Amino acid sequence: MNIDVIALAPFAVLAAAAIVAMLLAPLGDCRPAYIAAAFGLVCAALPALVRLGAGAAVAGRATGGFTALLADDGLARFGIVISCLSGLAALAFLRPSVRAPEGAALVVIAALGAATLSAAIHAATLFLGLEIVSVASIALFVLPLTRPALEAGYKFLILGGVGAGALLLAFALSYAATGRLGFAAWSDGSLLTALGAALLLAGLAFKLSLVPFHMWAPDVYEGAPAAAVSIAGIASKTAVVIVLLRLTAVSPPEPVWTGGLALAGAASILFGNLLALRQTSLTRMLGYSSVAHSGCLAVILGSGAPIAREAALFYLAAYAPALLAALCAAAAVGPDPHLNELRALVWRRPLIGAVLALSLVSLAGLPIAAGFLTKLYLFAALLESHAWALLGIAVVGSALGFFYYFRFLIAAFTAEPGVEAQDDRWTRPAAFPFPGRAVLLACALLMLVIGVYPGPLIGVLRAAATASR
Amino acid sequence: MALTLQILLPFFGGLACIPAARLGRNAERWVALASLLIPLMVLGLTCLGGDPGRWIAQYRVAWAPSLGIDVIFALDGLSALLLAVSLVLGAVSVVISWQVHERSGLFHAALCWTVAASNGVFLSFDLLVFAFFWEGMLVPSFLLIALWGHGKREAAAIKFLVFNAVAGLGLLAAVFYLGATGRPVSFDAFVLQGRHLAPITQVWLLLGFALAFLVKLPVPPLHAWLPDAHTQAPTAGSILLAGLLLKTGAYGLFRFPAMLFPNGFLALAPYGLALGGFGAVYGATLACAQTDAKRLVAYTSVAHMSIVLMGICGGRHFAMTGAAVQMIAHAFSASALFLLIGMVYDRVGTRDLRKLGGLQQTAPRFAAAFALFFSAALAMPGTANFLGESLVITGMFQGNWIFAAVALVSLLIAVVYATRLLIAIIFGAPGPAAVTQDLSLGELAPIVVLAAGTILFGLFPQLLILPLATAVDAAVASLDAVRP
Amino acid sequence: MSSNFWLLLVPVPTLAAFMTLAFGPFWLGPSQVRAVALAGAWLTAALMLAASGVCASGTCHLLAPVFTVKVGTASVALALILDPLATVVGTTVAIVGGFVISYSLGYMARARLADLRRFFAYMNLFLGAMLTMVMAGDSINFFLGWEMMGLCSFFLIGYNMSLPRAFAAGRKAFVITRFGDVLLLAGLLLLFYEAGGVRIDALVNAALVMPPGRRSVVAVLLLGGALAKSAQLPFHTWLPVAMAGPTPVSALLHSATMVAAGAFLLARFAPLFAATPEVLAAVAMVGAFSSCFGALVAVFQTDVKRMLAYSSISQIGFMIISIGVGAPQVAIAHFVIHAIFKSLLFLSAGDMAYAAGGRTDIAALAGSSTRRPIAYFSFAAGAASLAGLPLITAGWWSKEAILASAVSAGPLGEILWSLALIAVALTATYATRAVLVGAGPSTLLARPPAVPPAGIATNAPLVLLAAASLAGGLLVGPIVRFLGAAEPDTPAFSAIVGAAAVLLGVSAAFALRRHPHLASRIARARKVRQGFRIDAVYQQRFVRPFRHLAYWLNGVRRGGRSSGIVDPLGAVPVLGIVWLVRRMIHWAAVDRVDRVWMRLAGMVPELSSFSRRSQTGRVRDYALSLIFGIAALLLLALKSPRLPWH
Amino acid sequence: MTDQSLAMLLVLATTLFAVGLFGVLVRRGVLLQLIALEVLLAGPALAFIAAGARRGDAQGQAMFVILLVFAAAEVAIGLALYLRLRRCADVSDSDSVSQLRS
Amino acid sequence: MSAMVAIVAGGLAVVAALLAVTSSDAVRSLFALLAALLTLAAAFFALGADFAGALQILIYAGAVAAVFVFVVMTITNSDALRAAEHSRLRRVWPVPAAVAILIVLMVLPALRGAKSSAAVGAAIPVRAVGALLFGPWAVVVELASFLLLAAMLGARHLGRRAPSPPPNEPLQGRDGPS
Repeated sequence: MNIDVIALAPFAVLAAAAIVAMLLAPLGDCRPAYIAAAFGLVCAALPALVRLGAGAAVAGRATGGFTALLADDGLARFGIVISCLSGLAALAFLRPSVRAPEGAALVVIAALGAATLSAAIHAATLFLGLEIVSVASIALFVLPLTRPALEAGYKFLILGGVGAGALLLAFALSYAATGRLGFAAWSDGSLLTALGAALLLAGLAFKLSLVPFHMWAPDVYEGAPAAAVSIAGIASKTAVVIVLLRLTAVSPPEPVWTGGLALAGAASILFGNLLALRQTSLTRMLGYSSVAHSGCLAVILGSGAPIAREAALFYLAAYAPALLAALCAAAAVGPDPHLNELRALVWRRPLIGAVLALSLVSLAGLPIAAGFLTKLYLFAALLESHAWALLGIAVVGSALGFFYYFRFLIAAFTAEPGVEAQDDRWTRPAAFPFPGRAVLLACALLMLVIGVYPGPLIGVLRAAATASR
Repeated sequence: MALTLQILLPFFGGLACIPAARLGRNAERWVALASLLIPLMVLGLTCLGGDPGRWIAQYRVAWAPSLGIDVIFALDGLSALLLAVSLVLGAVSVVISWQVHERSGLFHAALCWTVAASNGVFLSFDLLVFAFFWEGMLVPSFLLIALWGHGKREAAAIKFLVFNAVAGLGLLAAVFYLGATGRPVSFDAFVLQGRHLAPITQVWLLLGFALAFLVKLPVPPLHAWLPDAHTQAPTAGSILLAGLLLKTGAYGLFRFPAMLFPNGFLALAPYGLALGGFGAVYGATLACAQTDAKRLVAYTSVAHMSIVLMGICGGRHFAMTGAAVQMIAHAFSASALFLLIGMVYDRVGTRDLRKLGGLQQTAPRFAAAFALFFSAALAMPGTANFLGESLVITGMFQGNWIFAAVALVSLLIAVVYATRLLIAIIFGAPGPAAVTQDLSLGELAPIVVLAAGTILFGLFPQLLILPLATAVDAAVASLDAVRP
Repeated sequence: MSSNFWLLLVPVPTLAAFMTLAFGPFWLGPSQVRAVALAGAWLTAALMLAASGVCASGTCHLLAPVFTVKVGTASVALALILDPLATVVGTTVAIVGGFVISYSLGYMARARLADLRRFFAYMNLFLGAMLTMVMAGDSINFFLGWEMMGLCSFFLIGYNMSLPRAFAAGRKAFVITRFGDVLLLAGLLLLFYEAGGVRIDALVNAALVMPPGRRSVVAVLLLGGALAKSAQLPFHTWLPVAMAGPTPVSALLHSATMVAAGAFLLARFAPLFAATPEVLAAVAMVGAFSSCFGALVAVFQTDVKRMLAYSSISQIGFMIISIGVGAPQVAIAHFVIHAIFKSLLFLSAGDMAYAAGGRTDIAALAGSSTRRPIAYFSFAAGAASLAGLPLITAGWWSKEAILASAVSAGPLGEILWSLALIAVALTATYATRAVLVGAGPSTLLARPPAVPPAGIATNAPLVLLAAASLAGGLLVGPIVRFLGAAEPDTPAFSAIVGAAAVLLGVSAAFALRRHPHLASRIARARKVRQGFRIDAVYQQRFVRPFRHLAYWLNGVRRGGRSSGIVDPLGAVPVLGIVWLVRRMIHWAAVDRVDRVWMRLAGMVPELSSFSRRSQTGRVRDYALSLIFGIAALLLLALKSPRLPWH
Repeated sequence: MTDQSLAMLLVLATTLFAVGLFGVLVRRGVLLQLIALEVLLAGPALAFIAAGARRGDAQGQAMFVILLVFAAAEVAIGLALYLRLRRCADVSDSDSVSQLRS
Repeated sequence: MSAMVAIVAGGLAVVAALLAVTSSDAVRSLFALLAALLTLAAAFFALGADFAGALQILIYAGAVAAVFVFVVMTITNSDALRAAEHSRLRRVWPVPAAVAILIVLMVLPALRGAKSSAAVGAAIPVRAVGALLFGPWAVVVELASFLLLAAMLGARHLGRRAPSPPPNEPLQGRDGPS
């Protein structure tokens, strides 16, 4: 019983926080709503964080019986923590960009969805979690009510609808074949199930923005507010990866999963990096790079190496702060910062510029920053499964990555000849509020700590990866 | 602990430089100097108090035990000498860039970080940590070139970065295959030394390692990044490039292949010899045709490092000792030349050999310094370079005479470019860009340090050869163990 | 005093050199510079004399180890030795050096301070280097001295900063000698590798037990070094142009001491050569040909310094001959005598030329007997010794010894002997010719600017050297004996024929003077005068191709036109990467993908021109790709193939 | 009901799904695209009900309920978005909602 | 027997759906959609899923379609728009049609295996559904409510009469083709 209560606590807290934030929203000043939401997110994250490494709850000792729907294990807790933290970060730099009282509640709901998704072991919870995240993030995308934001939201809506349809059809088929809706249903080798598996993978790959389901990513990254993007790009991605981990853990896994993941991942690495090569908009570049990184995650999952689970979790944990920092910096600079707006950023706004530079280094996968170890894990997984073709593609991809990441890095450091003279005149920007700066600092710290001393994190993640059903 | 200090102090010192720059009064320079010189003293004490065995000092702590990664630092004569060189050169480059004022905080931070990372390379024996520092070297030196360089610096910096980073991927992949496929998973070089692999596997892994090392060395045809990087980099950057980064490549090539893949080493050594011999002649020939002094010196270091490669691939006592000696010697002479040319450039704003001239009349001390280090570059006896090259050549006699001949040819071409540059810079009537002001005593100090290194080691070879003996013996022994 | 005081011989001149450079603690004015230079030179000479006294009195094989270091199995033991050979050569070098430096005090009277410093620094440094080489007990010290001499000569030839010809000459000299040095280094290192040590005696012993094939390789390598250094036949081209340097430099380096170092090298390693007769024969032949060649070309010279340069070539040829016939002691004796009279000739010729307004062509010497009697007569004495006038000159005795050792050396010896005789005759000719010109009335059109009379610093060395070059003949015997060989008994007929050859040469000179048309024909024979244009051939064959190669590699075709690609080899990977990336971007981002999709989506042209990217921004296309993905995955599931990487 | 009829119904369900996809692809007006989405979602609904009936299991209908909720949510936010687009950018044509591209 | 009815109704639903997605007039396609939903409801009843059928009629055909109707009423559907839709349909139909048919065809082989003609399964009483939904699936229902909540918030925000920024606000600072 008590296990169940503790396990359910995050969801309950998030739900309550969402309600409270919604009720506080109509007040003229939206600060209380944000505070409530932040408080709720923290409270939800704590229990999961505490029990991250703890063992999985045994099935069957269920009172509410929800253990058939929601798992309470390391993966779930990891997902909950990540989604709550990313939600917190999103709250921190959502407010300056858009003044919408609903923002707080929506962020919390999105976090709730992500948490559900990462704990889901049943069709119903999976679908609901996924769609809660999607709908909430659509609502977040359109918060600024500008043309690009609306466009991004619209695209995500239509495509997400198609994806959801595919997902539902997938479950319907497997249900028809086996009569079960739990993940265990995917273990029987019937052809109907295989087709269902394909459709399911399509629906998940859409959320993971893998080629060829990636088209929405760059547009959304460019059009939507960075905070909303951070929800869609980190929380939901983490949760979907966890779902995929659970699915691939089902024995025997559908071959289409590993194979399809590997293929789509390889395609994403190539296309993502290639399309990112010549982008001049920071956010759009990040969109493509996120496609590429999802590709890396997908090939890790598809490689089926023993180390894959741990590798994927570490990849997520190390990739999240980098992307978060980059998005936060983008939000700080402007709605849609371009290469020439980033000129000499390090000198004009040292904190933002430095953290942006660090995050770029991390995304490129060079040492000191955590990205180095993610690259290492990627190679490890591919080497362990002797996937030479994938390894080659990964190497090519990271080689391409150096180009565009360092293009932006140089821009952030070097000034146009004329610029530095009038420095102090055009560098009195609207002061970036404290929470945002806190997020930047925290992300930088995380990147450095994970990059320099990953031991503890790896230990916890390994425990979490093994302590899953 | 003394070993971790070699890395941590420069790193955090560099970090401290950034806020220190706000204080003014050259605070950041003093901070940088301190964070480079204190480790030097500590290193000296460690070496004096160290045990005379294979390793002067060792340090081991778990880093990511679940991945099988430990931090393993070990110090022997070779590492100690290279550490000392890197710290000294770092201090020198701090001193000589006293007039760098734009963003000097970050500048000194980048200097210190480069030194810290290369120290890490020289110390680590856990291959992953080694790779970590290896890649970590890139970013600060990239910044040095890209931010404080001259001319087309961004292109040069990107070229430098892409070349080395991509080559680094080869290292990473090889390290991973080596560590992660064996059981138990471990990247400890001493453990991996024990595992024996099929010769063909060794060859492949060695190729992965060698890619990274040869690009960093650099040896033709992988040297394209070097001339641009050297030419565009600021003086301090060139010094660190020539003095540290190139040496990291040589060090890696010296240390790990013989230790981990003796069979693969013996299989590939002939090709390495051929590559090195070719590079020695090629680089020297190209140096003869340059008109930009810095570019000329850059090509000479291509030639000299190729000779180091020959020495390493020689794989016997003389050759490897020579290679090690040549590393140290070249670190001094090449960086001194870059320093001098940088001073000329600061004075007259050009490095064009056709515009310079007449130094001997207007600035005799300058001229004498040039003469000294050029006699070093062409391996005059009495300089450490002579020691290194002649030992390498002797080692070639031990192996294949052809390569001895090739090395001698490059030695011969050396005199052509050396005389060319000497005549262009210090002979003749003062050219359109004449250096009017001779070296001040303050400028003389770093040059004296470097000259002391060159001459001292040249006149008293035992200062170099005795410390290097342990490392050389270990490498040669592990090769002889498998040599038919 | 300690018996190792002679170790000071190396540091003393070197220290003097660094002091004259006026670095660091001591800042010297002109007079101090002169004083330091003179002190350094003569202190060296005094030490050397003392050392030779020690050596002559007692046992003469002093050895002072410097230090020892082990490399792997070998042990590098550096040491200085003082044996008869070192004593004789060292004494000569030190004393001649002292004379030349004191002469150049006057010669350099009007030089700028900086030039003064440079000049004396390099001169003293040269003395130090040469003594290091002479007293080297090991190959490393030997090579150290050897190379430092080369460096000094490079700087001294290029001393005159307003004379690009001088730099070119210095560079030429340095490069050619360096070629020899590289061969020498190869030989020494090979010996080092064989012997596992660097002591010269150890090296020689190792060479004696070597397999003969390898031994002769070593011998040839050493020979190459020696020939290049002492400007013997294939490598001689650098010496005449090296005369662009100041006269004292030519006197000390390029005639008396450094050039003859090759002979010293061969003498040092004499046992090694003795063990390789075929190489020894080659040595002898090279020497003979060089002596004839040098003498012949010298006859045709119109410039006194170039004449003396070619004469050095031929004189050193004599030394090489006697080494080749296995009498190195005689060669060293001739080395001493030659050092004396050749430095004398240069110094006096320099003084005369100075008086003639700095013109060094022989014609300008006319009238020197009146302008500069002391210089002229000492020149005459030196020339007589060079020509080897019988009995009364030192040159005669040493040359006779050489001829004797040649003629007593078997069938090859006769050939050498006859060649040497030709050389002797020609030598007498050009020597006498120069003297006769000097005696004649001045032919200078413009009266030369009045120059200060030569001071004591100039004249004393001339007089002393002149005396030595006349009376020095008495030294030959003792030196040969001191070096531990029996004095060769001169066969009477060879002595007579030699004297006859000399007289023939002298009379030929007189004949030339009497028949001006002969002299004018000689003056017109430009090809011979330029040493048969051998260096032009080198320029054509080696220098120009190399330069073209280097410039081509650097992207400059011949004629200075730029061919696009610099550093081809380095460019290969770069171009490859760039090409690859460009292709990838092209393939991914541009029309093609886009057009495919347009066609798939049934677009019509006006819409396909609407957008050029794969991200058309239209939901419809996104959905289409999404649905294609679904279809593809379904197909995959239907087939569910085993993928290659599993 | 028999397996054949279940298969038949599943085919029909897939057909509805496919028809919905077709609609999303060929429609131009945003509104019509939303309608097509509804059609698309009707397919899985039928499949769930049929499968539930075949198994005699209530989960099928439960899933249908969830689907229904999702459809409602989709319609609500979709129509609101559509109206907003028309109000601020005056577009009802999906092709002209393509400022973000390349 | 009842299965036959369901199949026929499903077929009708497919036809209506085709009409809905092909007719170029919003109103007409909306009514076609309505028809499809209602026929589906009939199919549900025939399959014995009364609860589902009822929800289908009430919520789908009732609420959702009604909302659609309101929106459709707000737009002035001009002939030009209709013509555009129509021409567009004529232009682009082949490829999407092909893909759709392909997907259907790919599902077919999976169903060939169904042989047993034994009638199994039974009508599910509403009680069972309720027991499930408010028993073990309580969590799901709660979450579903949050799904609706999110949608509601979003719609509320979109519908707000905030001063909307000018249409086609330029994306500033795009330099060169990206």
